[in-house]
Amino acid sequence: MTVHRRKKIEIVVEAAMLADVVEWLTEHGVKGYTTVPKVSGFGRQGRRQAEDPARVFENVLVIAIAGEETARRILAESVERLRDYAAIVYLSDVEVARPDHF
Amino acid sequence: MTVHRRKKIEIVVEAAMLADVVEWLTEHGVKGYTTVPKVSGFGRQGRRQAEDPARVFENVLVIAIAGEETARRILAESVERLRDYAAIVYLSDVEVARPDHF
Amino acid sequence: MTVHRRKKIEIVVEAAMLADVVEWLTEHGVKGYTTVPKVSGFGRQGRRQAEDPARVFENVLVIAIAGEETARRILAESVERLRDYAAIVYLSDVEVARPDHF
Amino acid sequence: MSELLALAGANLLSPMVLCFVLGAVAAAIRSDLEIPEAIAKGLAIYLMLAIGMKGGLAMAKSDGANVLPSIAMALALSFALPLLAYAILRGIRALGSVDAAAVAAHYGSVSIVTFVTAVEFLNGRGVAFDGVLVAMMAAMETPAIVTGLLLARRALGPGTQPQRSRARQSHLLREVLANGSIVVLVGGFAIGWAVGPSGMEKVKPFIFDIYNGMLCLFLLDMGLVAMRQMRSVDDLGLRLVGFGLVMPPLNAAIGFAAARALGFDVGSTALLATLCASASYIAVPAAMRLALPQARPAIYVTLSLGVTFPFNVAIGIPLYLSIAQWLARSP
Amino acid sequence: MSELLALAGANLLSPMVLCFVLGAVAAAIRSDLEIPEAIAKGLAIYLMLAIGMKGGLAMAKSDGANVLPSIAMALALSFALPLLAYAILRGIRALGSVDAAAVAAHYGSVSIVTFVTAVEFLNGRGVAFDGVLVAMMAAMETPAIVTGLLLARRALGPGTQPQRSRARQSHLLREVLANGSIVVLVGGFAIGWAVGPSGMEKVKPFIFDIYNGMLCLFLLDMGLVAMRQMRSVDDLGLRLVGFGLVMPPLNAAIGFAAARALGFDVGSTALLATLCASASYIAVPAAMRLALPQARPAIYVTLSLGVTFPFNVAIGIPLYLSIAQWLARSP
Amino acid sequence: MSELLALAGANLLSPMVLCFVLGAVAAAIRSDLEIPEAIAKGLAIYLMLAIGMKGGLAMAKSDGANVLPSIAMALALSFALPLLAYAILRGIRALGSVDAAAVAAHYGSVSIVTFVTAVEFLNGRGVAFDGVLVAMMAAMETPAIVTGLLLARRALGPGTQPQRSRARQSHLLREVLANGSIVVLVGGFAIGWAVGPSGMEKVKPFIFDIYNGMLCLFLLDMGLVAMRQMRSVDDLGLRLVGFGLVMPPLNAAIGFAAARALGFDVGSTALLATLCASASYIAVPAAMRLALPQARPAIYVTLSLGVTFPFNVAIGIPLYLSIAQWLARSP
Ligand SMILES: Nc1ncnc2c1ncn2[C@@H]1O[C@H](COP(=O)(O)O)[C@@H](O)[C@H]1O
Ligand SMILES: Nc1ncnc2c1ncn2[C@@H]1O[C@H](COP(=O)(O)O)[C@@H](O)[C@H]1O
Ligand SMILES: Nc1ncnc2c1ncn2[C@@H]1O[C@H](COP(=O)(O)O)[C@@H](O)[C@H]1O
Ligand code: NA
Ligand code: NA
Ligand code: NA
Repeated sequence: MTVHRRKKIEIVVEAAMLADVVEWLTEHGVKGYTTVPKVSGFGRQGRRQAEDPARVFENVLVIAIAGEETARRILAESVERLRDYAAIVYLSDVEVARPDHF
Repeated sequence: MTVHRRKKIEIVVEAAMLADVVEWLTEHGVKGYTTVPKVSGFGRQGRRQAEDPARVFENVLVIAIAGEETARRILAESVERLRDYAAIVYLSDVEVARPDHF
Repeated sequence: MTVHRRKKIEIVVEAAMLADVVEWLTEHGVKGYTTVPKVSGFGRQGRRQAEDPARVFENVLVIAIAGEETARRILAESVERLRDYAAIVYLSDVEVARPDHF
Repeated sequence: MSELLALAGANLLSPMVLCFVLGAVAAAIRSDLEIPEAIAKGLAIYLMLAIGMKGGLAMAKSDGANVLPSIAMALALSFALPLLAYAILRGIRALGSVDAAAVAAHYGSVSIVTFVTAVEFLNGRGVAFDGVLVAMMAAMETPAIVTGLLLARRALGPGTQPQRSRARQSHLLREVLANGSIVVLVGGFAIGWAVGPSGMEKVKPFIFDIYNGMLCLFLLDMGLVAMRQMRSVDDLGLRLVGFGLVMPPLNAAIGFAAARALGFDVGSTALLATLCASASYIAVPAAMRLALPQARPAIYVTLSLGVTFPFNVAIGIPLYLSIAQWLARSP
Repeated sequence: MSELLALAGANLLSPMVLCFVLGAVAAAIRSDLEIPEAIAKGLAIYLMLAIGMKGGLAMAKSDGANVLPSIAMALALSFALPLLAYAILRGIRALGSVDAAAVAAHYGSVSIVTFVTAVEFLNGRGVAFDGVLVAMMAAMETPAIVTGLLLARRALGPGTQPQRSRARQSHLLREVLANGSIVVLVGGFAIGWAVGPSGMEKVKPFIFDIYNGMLCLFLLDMGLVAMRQMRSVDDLGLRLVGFGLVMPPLNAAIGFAAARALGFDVGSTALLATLCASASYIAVPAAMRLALPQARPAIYVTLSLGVTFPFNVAIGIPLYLSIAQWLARSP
Repeated sequence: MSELLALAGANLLSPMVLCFVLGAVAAAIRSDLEIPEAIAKGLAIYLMLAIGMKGGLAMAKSDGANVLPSIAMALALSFALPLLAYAILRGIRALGSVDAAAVAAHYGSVSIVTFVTAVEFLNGRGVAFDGVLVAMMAAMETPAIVTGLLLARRALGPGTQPQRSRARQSHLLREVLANGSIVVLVGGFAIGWAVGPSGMEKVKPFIFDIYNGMLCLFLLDMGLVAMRQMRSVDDLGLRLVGFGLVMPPLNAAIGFAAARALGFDVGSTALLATLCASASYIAVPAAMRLALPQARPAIYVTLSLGVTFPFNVAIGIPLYLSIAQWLARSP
C-alpha cells in the first residue's frame, strides 16, 4: 500500500464562530471536516467553559485533513481572520490511504 | 528519559459502526483505544449532524496509539472495510514514555 | 509566512483527575489547554464508559500546545504522576503561525 | 367531506396539535429553537410508558379474547406491507432496488408518534378503542425490517454483501428485537395489566393528568424535527414525494380490510389504519444503517419524517377516522 | 418602607424564591450541584410555553383593546433604553465605547426569568395584571440589539468592522428575529388565545397545576448560575457594579411613566417596570458575541447575570410593586 | 415468613417497583433502552428536593424534640459502620487492605435511592415514619468516607500516598462536604420546614401528586443501571458476592439497636435499618476515585450497585419492615 502525506488542520474556536469557520474552510476547498462540540479550555482570553446558558463560553474543535498548500493558506489567513475571537490553529502531518478523499 | 515512537490511528466513522470498528482494532492487537462521541462533520456523504433522533447522522472519533506495523495494517484494511460507510482514517507520529502500554 | 514548530501534548485521563492535570500543566507554564469531556475508552484498566452515575468511568481528553522542552518535561513527569490513574500521554509535532500564543 | 374538514378543523384547535404547528413554524422561519435531545428522549420514554400502561389498564378491564388473532394479524401486516411499497417504488422507477428495499421496510413498520397523535385525536372526539392496539403497534415495528433485508439481499445477490462481523450482527439483532421503545411500551403494557385500576391509581396524576401537557412539548419537538427534515424534500424529486403521499392511504386501505376481518370497532379500525399508513423514522433507519449501508439515509429519513409523517398528522388521521365511521355505517 | 420589608419577607417565604436562595447558597459553598444543561433548557421551554399560554388565555378573556398601543410602546422602550445606559456608561468613564454599546443593548432588552419571577410574586400576593404584558416582553427582546449595534458602529467608524461573512450575518439575523424563547412564548400566547378556556382545560394539570414546582427547579438552577457568575464580579470594579445596581431603578422609572401613559393597573405597572429594569443574559450575549466580537463577554454577562439579575430578584421586584401601589394611591 | 412473602409480593405489584423490574429485564435482554444521563440527573434532583421538602414539612408538624440525638446517632453510625465491614473483608481474606478500606466506606455511607424506595414501600402499606429520617440520611452520607480514608492511610503507611495537589484536595473536600445531592436534600428539608403546610400547598401537585410517577421513571433507570452492573458480578468471586449479600442484614441489625435506643416507631425503625444496610454508589465512589486511586472502582461500584442495591430493593426492604413490626410487638 502506498500512503499519501496530507496536513491535518486543527482549530479550537468559540462555538459562535463555527458556521463562519466552516464557510471559510470550504472556500479554501477542503473536501471535508469534523467538529467536536462542547469543548472547554483556557487561553489568552481566560477560561472558557462549555454548557453555559448563552453558549458564549463554549468552544468547538474543528479538524480538517487537506493538502499541504491549502493547509498553509488557511494557517496564514487565520491570523487576520480570527484575531478578535477565542481561537487557536495548528497543523500537523498525517498519512492517508485514499488520496482522492482529502 | 527515552521516548518511543508510535503511530496514532484516528478514525472518524458513523456511530452505528462503533462496535464494529472497535472489534476490528482489537483483532489487530491494539492495547487500547479512546472514543469521542457526538461528533459532526462533512465529507463525500454530505453533512452529518450529531444528535438527530435516529442517531443515523452521528459520527464518532476513535483514537488508538499502536506500533507502526499495526497502524499500517489497519490503514490498509480500512479501504476495503469501510468502503460503504461514512468514514475517514489517517495516521500520524507520536512519542510516548511508557512503551509497554501501546 | 514563517511557521513555528511546537509540540502537542495529549492526555486521556479519568475525569476525576481533570482539575489536577490542569493545575499540573499550568505549573509547567503552558499558556493554554483544551478539554474534551465525556470520552470513553479501553486500556490496561479495562473498559471505561462515560456517563455512568458516579462519573467514575468517564475519561477526558486534554490537549495542550507548548514548547518542546515543556512538553518533554510533562511527558517525563507523567510516568510518576499518573501512575495510579487511568491515563495515557503522548506528544506530536505541530506547526503554528503565532509563536507568542503557545 | 365537510364532516372531514370540520374534524380536521377541530383537530387543529387542540393545544397538542397547535404545538406541533408551532414547532413547524419555528423551523420554517429558521428559529434556533431546540428541544435538547435528552429532553426529547425523556419525553419519548414517558409517552411510551404512559401509553403502554393505559393500554394494559384497558386490557385488564376487558376480556382479552381478541389478543392472539390481533397480534398475529399485526405480524402478518408488517411482514407483508413492504412488498407493496417495494413493488410501487420499482414500478414507478423512483429508486434502485437497494434503496427501494430500505424505504419499503420503513413503510411496513410503524411510527409510534403518529400512533400517539391518533390516540389523542380519538380521545378528543370521545371515540373509544381497544387496548390491544398498543400490543399490535409493538408487534408491527420489526417484521418489516426482515422483509426489507430479504428484498435487498435478493437485489445485491449472494456474496456482494460485506460479511457481517460478530459485533455488528449482534448489535443489529439487539436493535431489532430489544429496541428500547418497544421494551418500555410492552413493559408498561404488562405493568398496567398486572397492577390493574387500584395500582394505577397511585400514578394517575403523572400518567394520566399531565399526559396531554407532556405531549404538547413532545409534539413541539416533532414539529421542529419534521419541518427541518422537510427542507431536504426538494432533493427527493417529484416521484418520491408523490410516493410518500400516496403510500399512506394505500396502506391504510389494507388496514381497513384487516380491521374488518378482526371485527374491530370504529376507534380501533382508525388506529389500525393509522399504524399501517405510518412509516418508521427512528427504529428502522437505525437498523438499516447497520444492515444495509449501501442505502441512502437522506432518502428514507426524509421520506418518512419529512413527507409521510406530516401528511398523516395533518390529513391522514382525520381522514382515516372519517372512513372508519363511514365503514361502520355501511353494512 | 416597612411595607416593603414585609413584602420582601413574604416573598422569601415562598418555596420558589427559597429554591433560588438554595441554589445561590449551594454555589456559595462551592457545592458540585449541577442541573444538567438539557434539563435547564427543557424547563425554560416549559416556562415560556406555560407563560405564553397563560397570557394568551388572559387575552382571550379580555377585550384586547390595548394590544396595539402596548406593543408599540414596548418596541419604542427597547429601542430607546440603551441610549440612557450608554450615556451613563460613557459619562462615568466606566467603559470604552464598544463595550459600552454592548452593555447598553443588554439593559434595553429584557430578562425573561426576571419577568417570570415577578409574575409569580404578583400571583403570590393576589395582584392581577394584563395578559398583554407577555406580548410586550416578547416585543422588547430584540430592538435594543439594533440600537446597541448602531452605537457600536458609530464608535468603530466605517471600515473598521471586519466584513461579515454570509454565514455569520444570517446566523445573527436568526438569533435576533427567530430566537427560540420568543418563538415559544409568542407561539404559546397564540395557542392560548386560539383555543380559549375549553381548549386549555385539557392541559391544565401540566400548564397550571405543576407550574410552581417546575419554577422551583428552574430557580434552583438560576440561583446556582447567578451566584457562580457573581464570583467574577470583583473583576468588574466599583464603577461598573454601581452601574449594575443603579441602572435597574432608573429604567424602572421610565417604565412607570410608560405604564401611566398606557393607563395600566397596579400589577401591569409593576411588570412593565420590571421589564424595563431587567437586563438580558441569554439572547443578547449570544447576538453580541457574533456581531460585536470586540466587546468583552466577561463584562456584559457578569453585569447582567451577576449583578442586575440578583438585585432585581431580591430587591427590585418588591420595590417596583410597592412603588406601583403607591402610584395608584396618589392621583 | 408467609407474612414476609405476602409483603414482598405486594411490593412487587406497585407500578414503581415493577418499573425497576422492567429496567432490569431490559438490561438482561440487552435492550438498547437508555434513559439520557441528563434526565436521570434531573429526576434525582427532583426526588431529593421532594423528599427533603416532605421531611421538612413533617418536621414542621411535629415537635422536633428528637432531632439532635437522632442526628448525633446518624453521624456515629456512619463513622463506625465501616469498621465492621473492613474487619469482615480482611477476616475472610477477600481483599487487600486498600480495597477493603474503600469498600468499607461505601457500606458505612448510604444509598439515597434505596431510602427513597423504602419510603415508597412504607407509604404503600400506610406505615408512618418520622421526618427526621431524612436529616439522618443526609448526616450519614459522608462520615464513612473519613473512616475509610483513615483505614487506608494506616494500610498505606506514611509517605506512600502521593502528595495531594491543592486542586485535588479542594475538589475532594467539595465532593464530600458540599455534595450536590446532600445540598438539595438538606435545602429542601429547610424549605419544607420554613414554609410549612400553607407554603407547601403551592407546590403540592408537583412535589406530592406526580411524585410516584417520577419515581417510576427513575426506578426504570436504576433497574437498567443495576442490572448492567450485575454483569460484572462474576468477576468478583464468590467470597465478595457473599459479602455483598450478608453485610446489609448485619448493618441492619445495628440499625435496629440504634432505633430502639432512640425510641423510634415501626416505620422509622425500618428506615434506619435500611439506611444502615444500604451502600453508597454515587457519592462515595466519586470521593474514593480522587482520594484513593489505588483502590479498584470495578470492585466497589459492582459490589454496592450490582449486588447490595438489588438485594435491598428486592428482599432487604420488606425484610427490615417485617422485623421492625415483629420488634414492636415483642416488648
Ligand atoms: N496552548 C494551548 N493549547 C491548547 N489549547 C489552547 C491553547 N491556547 C488556547 N487554547 C484553546 O483555544 C481557546 C481560545 O484560545 P484564546 O484565544 O487564547 O483564549 C481556549 O479556550 C482553549 O480551548
Ligand atoms: N477532509 C476531511 N477532514 C476532516 N474530516 C473529514 C474529512 N472528510 C470527511 N471527514 C469526516 O468523516 C466523515 C465521513 O466522511 P465521508 O465518508 O467522506 O462522508 C464526515 O462526516 C466527517 O466527519
Ligand atoms: N493504546 C491506546 N490508544 C488510545 N487510547 C488509549 C490507549 N490505551 C489507553 N487509552 C485511553 O486511556 C484510558 C486509560 O488507559 P489505561 O490507564 O491504560 O486504562 C483508556 O480508558 C483509554 O481511553
Ligand atoms: Na406502516
Ligand atoms: Na431592560
Ligand atoms: Na450503610
